[in-house]
Amino acid sequence: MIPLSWFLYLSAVLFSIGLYGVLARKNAIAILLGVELMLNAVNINLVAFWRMGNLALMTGQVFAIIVFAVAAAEVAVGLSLVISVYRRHNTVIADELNLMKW
Amino acid sequence: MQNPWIYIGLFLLIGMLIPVAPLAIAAFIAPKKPNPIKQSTYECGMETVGDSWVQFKAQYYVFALVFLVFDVETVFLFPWAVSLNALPVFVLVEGIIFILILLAGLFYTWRKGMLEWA
Amino acid sequence: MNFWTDPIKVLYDWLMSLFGGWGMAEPLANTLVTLLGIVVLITIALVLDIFLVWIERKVVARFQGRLGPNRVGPFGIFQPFPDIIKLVIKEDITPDGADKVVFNIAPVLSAGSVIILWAVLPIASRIYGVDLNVAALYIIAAGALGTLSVIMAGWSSNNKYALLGAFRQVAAMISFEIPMVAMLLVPTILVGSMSLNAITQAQVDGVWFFWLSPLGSLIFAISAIAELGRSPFDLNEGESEIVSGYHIEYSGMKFGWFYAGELLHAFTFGGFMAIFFFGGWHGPWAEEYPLLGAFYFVLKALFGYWVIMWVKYTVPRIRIDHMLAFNWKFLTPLSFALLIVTATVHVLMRDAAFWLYVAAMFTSNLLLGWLTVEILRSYTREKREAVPSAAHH
Amino acid sequence: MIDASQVIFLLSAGLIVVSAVMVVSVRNLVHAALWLVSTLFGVAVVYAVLEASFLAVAQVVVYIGAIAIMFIFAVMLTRRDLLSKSEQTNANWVWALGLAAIVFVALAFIISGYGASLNRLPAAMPEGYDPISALGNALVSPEGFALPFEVASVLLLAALVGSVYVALNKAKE
Repeated sequence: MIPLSWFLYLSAVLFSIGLYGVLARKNAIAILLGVELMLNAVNINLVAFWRMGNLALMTGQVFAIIVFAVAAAEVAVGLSLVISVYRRHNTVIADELNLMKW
Repeated sequence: MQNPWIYIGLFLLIGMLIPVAPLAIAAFIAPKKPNPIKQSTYECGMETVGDSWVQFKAQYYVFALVFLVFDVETVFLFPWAVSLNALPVFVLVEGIIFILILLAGLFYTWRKGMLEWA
Repeated sequence: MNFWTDPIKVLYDWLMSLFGGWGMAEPLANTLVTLLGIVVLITIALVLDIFLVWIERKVVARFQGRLGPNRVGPFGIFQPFPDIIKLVIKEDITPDGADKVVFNIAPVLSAGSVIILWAVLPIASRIYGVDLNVAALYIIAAGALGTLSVIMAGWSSNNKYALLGAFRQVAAMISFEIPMVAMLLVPTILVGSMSLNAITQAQVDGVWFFWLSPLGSLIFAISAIAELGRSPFDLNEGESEIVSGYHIEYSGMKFGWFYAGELLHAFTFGGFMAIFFFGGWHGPWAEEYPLLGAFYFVLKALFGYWVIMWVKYTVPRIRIDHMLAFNWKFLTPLSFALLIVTATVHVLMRDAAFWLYVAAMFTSNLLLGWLTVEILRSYTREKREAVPSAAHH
Repeated sequence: MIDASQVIFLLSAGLIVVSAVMVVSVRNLVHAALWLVSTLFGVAVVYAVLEASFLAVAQVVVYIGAIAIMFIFAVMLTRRDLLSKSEQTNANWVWALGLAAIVFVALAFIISGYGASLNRLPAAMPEGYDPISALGNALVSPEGFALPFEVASVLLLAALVGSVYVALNKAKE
């Protein structure tokens, strides 16, 4: 029997690691890897709350599945942007991209 | 067995350990006489030219993209398929719309010529 | 209840009383017996695998008008054992620049991803590992690990042919996974459950799903062959082009695991073919006598395996662009169309008489198949007529 | 006293945390993607511990089978020298580490602030309760999440169309 708080702590750790990855990494693909970690941290929370709450209420699981879809969409669009930028500017280093500056 | 995942977990563990056993035996009894020629990368008998990191067709990536979307779709369709029996006909229509929307994406990709290999 | 009606339970009770007699606590004894069961199940799978090597070689020889192995033992049946000994005592070469850890994990993962399928395989009415309620998706998950092992092997070898082969193989596997998953949805809709035991039981009580979805079983067979990377979809190992693909740098037992995994995978998919569309272990007296059911199951799985071999040694390899186009422009739309038709007929006819339901399912499948053939025919006619006029200008 | 499920949880949590740290710290991006696979597998084990069978399997199918493969493909499509030789963290990594630590401390503070109410244990699954069909009913029934179900398909369509358009817009090159 595992208390709810354990899952919450695990998810907090995972979220913070993901946040560090997003902020510290140079490579755009690595930044997306960090985002995946953060999304998974959220999912652990959702499923843990489903399990500890009313089992007949499937909201937690449904939310988790929707997060799968969001993660897939995010990866698809994000990586496509990275590849598109790479083909034009020959770099995937996020710091070197200044298309939005003028 | 209250939680089938305990069984699955044990199965995973043993199923991954058993293939290791012959490899361990082989590492113990097989001869080891490395030399640079033997260790070199195979390239049909020629000297290896360049890096293994060759430029790939971006086409592989597009197929992976379409696959990703359809893979997530199936995750949505399995619960739909399981509960189709117990629910009214409305749910059937819902699932069909779901499939048609995604097939529209496939046809868009097709019409854009992204499914061509060239 | 005796050994013939429920062998697993009898063996389980006997082992439990034996361990209990040694003064072992019950949970510990239970865990030990479960572990023993797992090891025995995996061992059976691997022993079967050893004989699959012999069957494969013998059958391909017959297809090609040769004799095949015939020296070691009667009909050469013990040929696989010298093969294994040779593989184990061969020098294991790791190429320069290989990523050693990933290089060594890949073959284990490749074989393991096939072995773990046996956890959910209902071999007979009371002989199975576990009745998982998401088994259909579990099969896909195990396949995902297989895909990962391919890309790990190809990348870590530091060889451009290996990497190219891995990319081709992965592209083929992920592409054909979509129609396969769609066809797994068909039995799931018909039964309302993803459990393989429930799917088999529904066919024991009703009709084999082949009669409800003949087109579905055909699509499943095609996509399974592609998923296995077997001819005509074996372009990942086109010897003349990319010298046998992602496992080119592997030698000794590591190569052996790729090979053994492929054969066991083919057999296991024969088994899935049987479970999803041909009644699993169903046959005369199979329900009362599980061992007979296991016999039927192995027979059906071997038949599926034989069909896979038959295709492999008959049809020539096709090009990768043709193969992917075949999947995305033909098989995937067709399988989703079939899914829609199946779901519709199932929901609309679920209150009708059983024979009417079966007839409607069968007819709708045939109709869809006929429609597909007609569309293809008119499409190719257009193409045929377009070519000379284009040449004329 | 620690029981079997807690041991399994702690092992998988250890796997998750160690491999997540590797994901954000290794230089070789293919290795980072492979460590991500191991993290995601650990998360699947956590779902299995929580008896969310469907999510555990779907996690492997979607994340390992599709998303991790996508990452590896994307890494292969970019140039190698950008990936392993140079420094992989930017100049602000110390600040990032500090911020991540602050976020973790804040989250942990909030969680511990709830005290005993978060020590609740999972209730036993009712006999004969089938979470899969319950999930299906919740996801597609009109009283449930039928609209999000459809919106998800539109989201996936938009993602497919958009990413295909972005990734391979050959006309402009």
